[in-house]
Amino acid sequence: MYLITFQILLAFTACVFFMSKRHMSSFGLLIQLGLAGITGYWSVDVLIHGTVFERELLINFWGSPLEIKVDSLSAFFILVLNFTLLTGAIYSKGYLKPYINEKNHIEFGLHYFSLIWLHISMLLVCMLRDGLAFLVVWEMMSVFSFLLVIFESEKKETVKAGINFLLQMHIGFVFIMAGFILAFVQTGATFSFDGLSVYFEEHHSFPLFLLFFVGFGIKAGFIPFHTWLPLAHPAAPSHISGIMSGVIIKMGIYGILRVLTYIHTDLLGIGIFILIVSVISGLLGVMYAIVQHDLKRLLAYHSIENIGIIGIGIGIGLIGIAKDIPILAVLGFAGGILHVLNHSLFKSLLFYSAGSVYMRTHTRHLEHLGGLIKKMPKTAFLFLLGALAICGLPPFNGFISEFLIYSGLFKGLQTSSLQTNFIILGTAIGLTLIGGLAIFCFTKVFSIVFLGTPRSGSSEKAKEVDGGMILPKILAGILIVAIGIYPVFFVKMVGKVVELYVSDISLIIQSTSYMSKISYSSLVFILLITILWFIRRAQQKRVHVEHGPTWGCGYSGADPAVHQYTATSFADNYRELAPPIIKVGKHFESLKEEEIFPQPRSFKTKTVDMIEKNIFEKPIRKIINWMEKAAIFQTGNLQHYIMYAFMFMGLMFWLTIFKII
Amino acid sequence: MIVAYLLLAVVTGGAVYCFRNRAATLFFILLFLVGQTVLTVYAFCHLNERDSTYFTFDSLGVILSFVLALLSFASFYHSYIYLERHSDTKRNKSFYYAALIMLSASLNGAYFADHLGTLWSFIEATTLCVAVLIYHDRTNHALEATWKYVFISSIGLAIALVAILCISIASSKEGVSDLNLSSIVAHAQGMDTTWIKIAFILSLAGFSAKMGLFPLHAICVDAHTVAPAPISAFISTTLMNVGFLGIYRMYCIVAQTDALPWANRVLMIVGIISMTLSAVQLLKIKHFKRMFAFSSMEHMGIVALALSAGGIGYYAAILHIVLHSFAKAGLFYQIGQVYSVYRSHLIKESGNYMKLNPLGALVIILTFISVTAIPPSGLFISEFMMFKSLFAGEHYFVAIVALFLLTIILYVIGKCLMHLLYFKGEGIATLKPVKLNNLETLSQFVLLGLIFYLGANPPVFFTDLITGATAILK
Amino acid sequence: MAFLLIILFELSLLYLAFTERVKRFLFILMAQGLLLFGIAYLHLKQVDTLEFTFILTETIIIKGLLVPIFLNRLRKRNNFERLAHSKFPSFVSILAVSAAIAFGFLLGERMHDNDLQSKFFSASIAAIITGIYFVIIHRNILTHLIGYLIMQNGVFLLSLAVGNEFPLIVNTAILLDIFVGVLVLGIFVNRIGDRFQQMHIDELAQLKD
Amino acid sequence: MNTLGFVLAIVSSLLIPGIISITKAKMSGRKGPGIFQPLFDVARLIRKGSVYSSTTSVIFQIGPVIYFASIVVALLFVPFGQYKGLLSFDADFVFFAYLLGIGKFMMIISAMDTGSGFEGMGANREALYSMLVEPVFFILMGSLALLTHYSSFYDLFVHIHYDSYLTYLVAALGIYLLLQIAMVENSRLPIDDPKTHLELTMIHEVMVLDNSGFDMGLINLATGLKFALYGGLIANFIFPVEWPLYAQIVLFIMVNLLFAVAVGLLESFRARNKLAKNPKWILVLSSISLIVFLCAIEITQKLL
Repeated sequence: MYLITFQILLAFTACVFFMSKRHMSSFGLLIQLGLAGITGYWSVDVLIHGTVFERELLINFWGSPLEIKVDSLSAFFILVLNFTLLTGAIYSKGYLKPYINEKNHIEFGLHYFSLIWLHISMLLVCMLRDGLAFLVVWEMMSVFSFLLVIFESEKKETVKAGINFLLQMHIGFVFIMAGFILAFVQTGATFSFDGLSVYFEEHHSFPLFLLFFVGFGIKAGFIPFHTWLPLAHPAAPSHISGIMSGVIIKMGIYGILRVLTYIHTDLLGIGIFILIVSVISGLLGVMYAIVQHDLKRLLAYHSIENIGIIGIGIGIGLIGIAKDIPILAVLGFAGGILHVLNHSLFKSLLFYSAGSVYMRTHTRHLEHLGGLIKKMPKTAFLFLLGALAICGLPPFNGFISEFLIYSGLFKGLQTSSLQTNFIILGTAIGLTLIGGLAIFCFTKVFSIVFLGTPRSGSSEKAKEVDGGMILPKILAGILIVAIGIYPVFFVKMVGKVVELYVSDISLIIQSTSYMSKISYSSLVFILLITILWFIRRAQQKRVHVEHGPTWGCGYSGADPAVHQYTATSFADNYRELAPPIIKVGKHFESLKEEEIFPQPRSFKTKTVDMIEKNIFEKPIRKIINWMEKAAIFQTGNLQHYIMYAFMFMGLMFWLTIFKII
Repeated sequence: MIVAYLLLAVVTGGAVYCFRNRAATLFFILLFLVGQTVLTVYAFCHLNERDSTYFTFDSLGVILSFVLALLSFASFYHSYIYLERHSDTKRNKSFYYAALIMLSASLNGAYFADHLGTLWSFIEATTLCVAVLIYHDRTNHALEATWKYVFISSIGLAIALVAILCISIASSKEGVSDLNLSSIVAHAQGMDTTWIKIAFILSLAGFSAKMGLFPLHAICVDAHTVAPAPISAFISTTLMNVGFLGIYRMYCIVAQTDALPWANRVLMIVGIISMTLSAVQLLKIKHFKRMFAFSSMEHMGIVALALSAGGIGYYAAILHIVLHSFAKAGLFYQIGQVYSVYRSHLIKESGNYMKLNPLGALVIILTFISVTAIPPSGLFISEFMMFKSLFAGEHYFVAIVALFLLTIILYVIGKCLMHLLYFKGEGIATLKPVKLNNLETLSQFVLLGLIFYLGANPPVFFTDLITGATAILK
Repeated sequence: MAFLLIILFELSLLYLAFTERVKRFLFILMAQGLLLFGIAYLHLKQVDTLEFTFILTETIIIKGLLVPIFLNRLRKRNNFERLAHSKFPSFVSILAVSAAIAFGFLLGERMHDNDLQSKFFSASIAAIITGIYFVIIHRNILTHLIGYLIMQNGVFLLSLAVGNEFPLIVNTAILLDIFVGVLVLGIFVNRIGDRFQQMHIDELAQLKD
Repeated sequence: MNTLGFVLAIVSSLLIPGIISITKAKMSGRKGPGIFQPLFDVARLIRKGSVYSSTTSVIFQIGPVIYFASIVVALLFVPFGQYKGLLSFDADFVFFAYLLGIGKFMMIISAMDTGSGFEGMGANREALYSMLVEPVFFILMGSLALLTHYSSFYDLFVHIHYDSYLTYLVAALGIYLLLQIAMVENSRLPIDDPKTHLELTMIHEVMVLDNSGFDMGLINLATGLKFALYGGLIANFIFPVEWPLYAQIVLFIMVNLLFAVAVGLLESFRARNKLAKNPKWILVLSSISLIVFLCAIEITQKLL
């Protein structure tokens, strides 16, 4: 019954092209709701009963019907992605309103068609186990997100970023494909995920895992495969950035987790490897984020950071399994997997808010924003909520997952060997630094964008977005607070997923006891704040309250918009500490000697991602240049063409005679 | 049957040339198309039966003839639109149609030819027919390209004829006096591999002119550049397929002997060089049709690699040939529309196609996905099979190089097509949207739909045909 | 006797290498047609009217008469007398053609085969190589056409050498194809001559990247 | 009994600022204010009206409240001898640290809310230094966890067994580090001198330039609470578990007194760091904490 509805919904998707532009979003939302409802039902069922849901779709693929299989890992990811995609779809209606007149029917239809199919392909990614079908839907997901990213195609950078995105996704895809094929060729088992288990039982796991890790890691955005994120996220429309950061990159995590379920050897090496990559991703991600001036680009770098945190959880978990320290394993995996959910919530919230800001001010440049809390109070508070959550501060959800990882780390310290101790210590330092830097970064972003005085006319004229765009943020916000205050339920849910890796799940039950204590503490905190606030209100009513200009140390002549601290100066003292990885290019015209009265000048800074520059840009540019130089064979001269044939035949004869081939 | 068909072609071709009014032209063309379809269906119903002494309805022939039948409809339709749009003289039009009919007929003749000599002469006939079509626009470039195409094709085919003679030397020693493919293949096992090897290299070099493969790839590219769009579609699909057929027939002979691993290595070299050259040239590309011509060359390289990989690669090669035909045809028809918008094929003079012709832009996106073999396009399935067999044969290095080149090609094609779709520069802004016939675009959608359909869930008769065509290699 | 004719054939190839007048080329094409007739006639095992007529048409009428006459008209129409100075001096060409002949001879010896007429074989290899060499060194399209025809003569010799005859109808088809091919090419030579005033290959190098 | 520690901490928090100022006055030869003077100040502030900058929003008003609340709740985690804190669970120190974090977050943005260049400077420095000092605390706690095989404040302190010289070293370094963390967190010497009156070089004081009235009162109270917080932690380091309750109470008061005097002495005799040197100075603390960690590894004999 559900299955048939599912397929009917698939069949209806193309109708979106025949809708009027105004109704496309509602129609798309309807279909997505249907899809989410059905798959959500399956997933909840799986999570509650701990069973595995298996069905055959009526769609044939190469002669045999497609099989879908939902286990707890798939179920968890399906729930996460359903939520984010639905909020994204709701948000899109308001966000795309200004484009209705600009874009033609096909462009709009293509966008919504891609959105629906992005949803479908992601659902299928989570549900399919057959290798070829998985590869197909995996790349379909990339293609549809590519089509979504290039929506604002008037801008040259958007299209460029889109191509970059598609290309990198394709490279990742190639790695995954190579991984599958290698496993298949060397074992002769079925060409599917289950076939991998045969390979991993018989061979060293690490090399093949590395292939998969690179493939999925490009999607997830681990450093050094992160270069597409800071380009694609600002380019995409905001609901897509939210979805992309919220769930698309999580599909990479899903892939890694899925592959890990089949690996039972070499786990220590893999764990340490993931851990190191993740700590680096987390640290560098947030370090790059601080110096960005583009709001969405900054958030994109934060996604890298959070992927790092998720990876830390997974890495810790793996080390726990390998070293047989169940508490480490359970808490690590639980923290990592819960952070997947958490990050999808607060990151989509942040992107939606950033989108609202962009929609009303038409700029993403931090130095042109300011004072928006008075113009767009709802957006501002929701952004603040997301900011607090992403910094991992209690009583919000980000804290819960980081707390799980921390407590795993400290428990692990007690029971493990010297080597693991140092790894754990390094991770802990990394994690605390990430936390601190995140606070640094988000205090900067929030205060520059929303507080103080507007820095440009466009932010002065901004006004609040309408309810349709607030609603998805509120939905995400509710979950953020819910997880923060009542984590027990969610940790239990994650526990079902962790069961795939660690059979002894009693520890997760244990941890729920202090999860409830966290709830108490958070409630005490909130209660105290409320009480204080009311005391304060009462006091304020009694006393005389005045308003005046900000204290300028006795000088009140300065223009408040100019006198403020800027994003650049906020990051300046930090930037001095990290020169080797963050290079800031300064562009300005120096003062000439004969200039007695200097002309007005501009000064521009641009941060350079040194990893991207040195590891990718330079070598690729070299290869391309070299290849372009080699393009001399199409000379236009007929005689040359005949020569090719002659030389070819000669060469082949020569090679054959001397038995080289 | 085939003789009847060829006679029909000659009659209708002659009639189209003689009676130049619209109704008569339409009638004879339709008559021919129906006859051609009947032939394909007839061939499918009489699979593996001999016909008219020199022909056999073998599986590969039927597949390619099926592709041809389908694409002829599309090509005649698009040619009609093309000629109307460019308001050519009646004489040129009738000449064009007659040549197209003869080309289709000789292609079908080549597809079903069972005798090496017949195969050769039909392939040579295609060269002569297509010369008229390439030269249709009568510009200096057209002249140059036609000259090069005809001349180098002739040289290539002369080399191929030498190859056939070498086969005949080898086969006569085994007591096979006729040059019937089936009997040669049946007796090939004992043949002298020296002659077979020489024949293979020569035929590879010779037929490469037709298939658009290294070493004689250059002329196909030039021909694409100047030919009318429907003809480019035809050249890069059915005509390339005939080159593939020639090489495949030779390969079938080699495959029976001990020289098979050697032949695979040769094919692999050819495939990789083709892909490399196309990738390298693509980086400097300025012209849409040349871009797709090089892309065709790349695909032929993939086909060669797939053949060389063996095993499931054989299947992949034939599937790839078929799907590539649909993708390229759709693409070139669409490029015809693009040309009618910009009056230019240069990449830098294009842009904002999404606004100017939204439906066409959708086709462009779909073809982009198909041509670069991104799933869910069927071409991905065939490339995937190729890689599977490459890995199975432990040709890791070749596979990695191929993957690298494919990525570069994806990048270049993506970049150029996105420029076409979205670039907004000076000169582009002044262009007005062009009203185009939706039916024209629809036919392209049908072709593209076929790619996705055949890639995801091919009907049983289709897979059976491909398996039948590769059965000889097992 | 056949041997003598083959020697003459190879000599004609050598002559091609150092002559510079287009008329001479055509003359040699004509002569080669006659020589081929002689060789083919001597090669025939039993004289059959049908086959004899076929060989007669193929060699004397087409190769020996129609094609050279056709080319001659082309030459006159396009005012084409002498070859443009080639990058390769004629002594290089002589060496190359001699080398081709020697190579053909060695190959014929090496491929020593009962069913194969090794002398025919070596001459045909020499002709094919010379033909292609001719195309590569000369920069004029009419000469290219001549090179192609020489190559075709080589292929014809080779088919004699093989001894494994094609069926007549197939043979006719092949012949027809080549003949029409030459006609088509000739027509295009004319067009090129009209369009570009001279038939230099450099005019035909616009299509490139 | 658990509330006892909390009450004592509150009491000492009220007194510590007074003791510090008395110590500093005595050292500089002044008579100095009474020990309750800071309390009187707060009481006066709380009764007074406020002036708000028209640039500010509600963030500016709620910031100090949350800041204050976070510190009070953090205080609930501090154990008292063999008695747990009011709130205690595994890895509660993570909650503790992040709770302080949210307080700081709010203070920083409320400073930025004024749109003042000076307050921006303070906020930015505060954010940087607290980010840098965070690892010190975590490494210290990690070492204790390694040493005791437990991971809540209560268990960590209860289960330290002073059985080797290295343990004493750990304790001494730990106390030193907590002292310094307290200085950094409160923006006291050598990071910042609350007495300076040049806005360009101040940290904490410049952040609260615009606060007045009730909010200012809360902030001042919070400073004392923060000292008490770390004072309490230091006291826990020293507590012998087996002592009777009254002795522990006395000890607690003594330790807090000493802590306040020590801060006073430090502030009297030390010059403040050059501003640009601060990050390096904090990094030195991190390396000291690493030494603690190494000691802990040595004690647990994992090196063998």
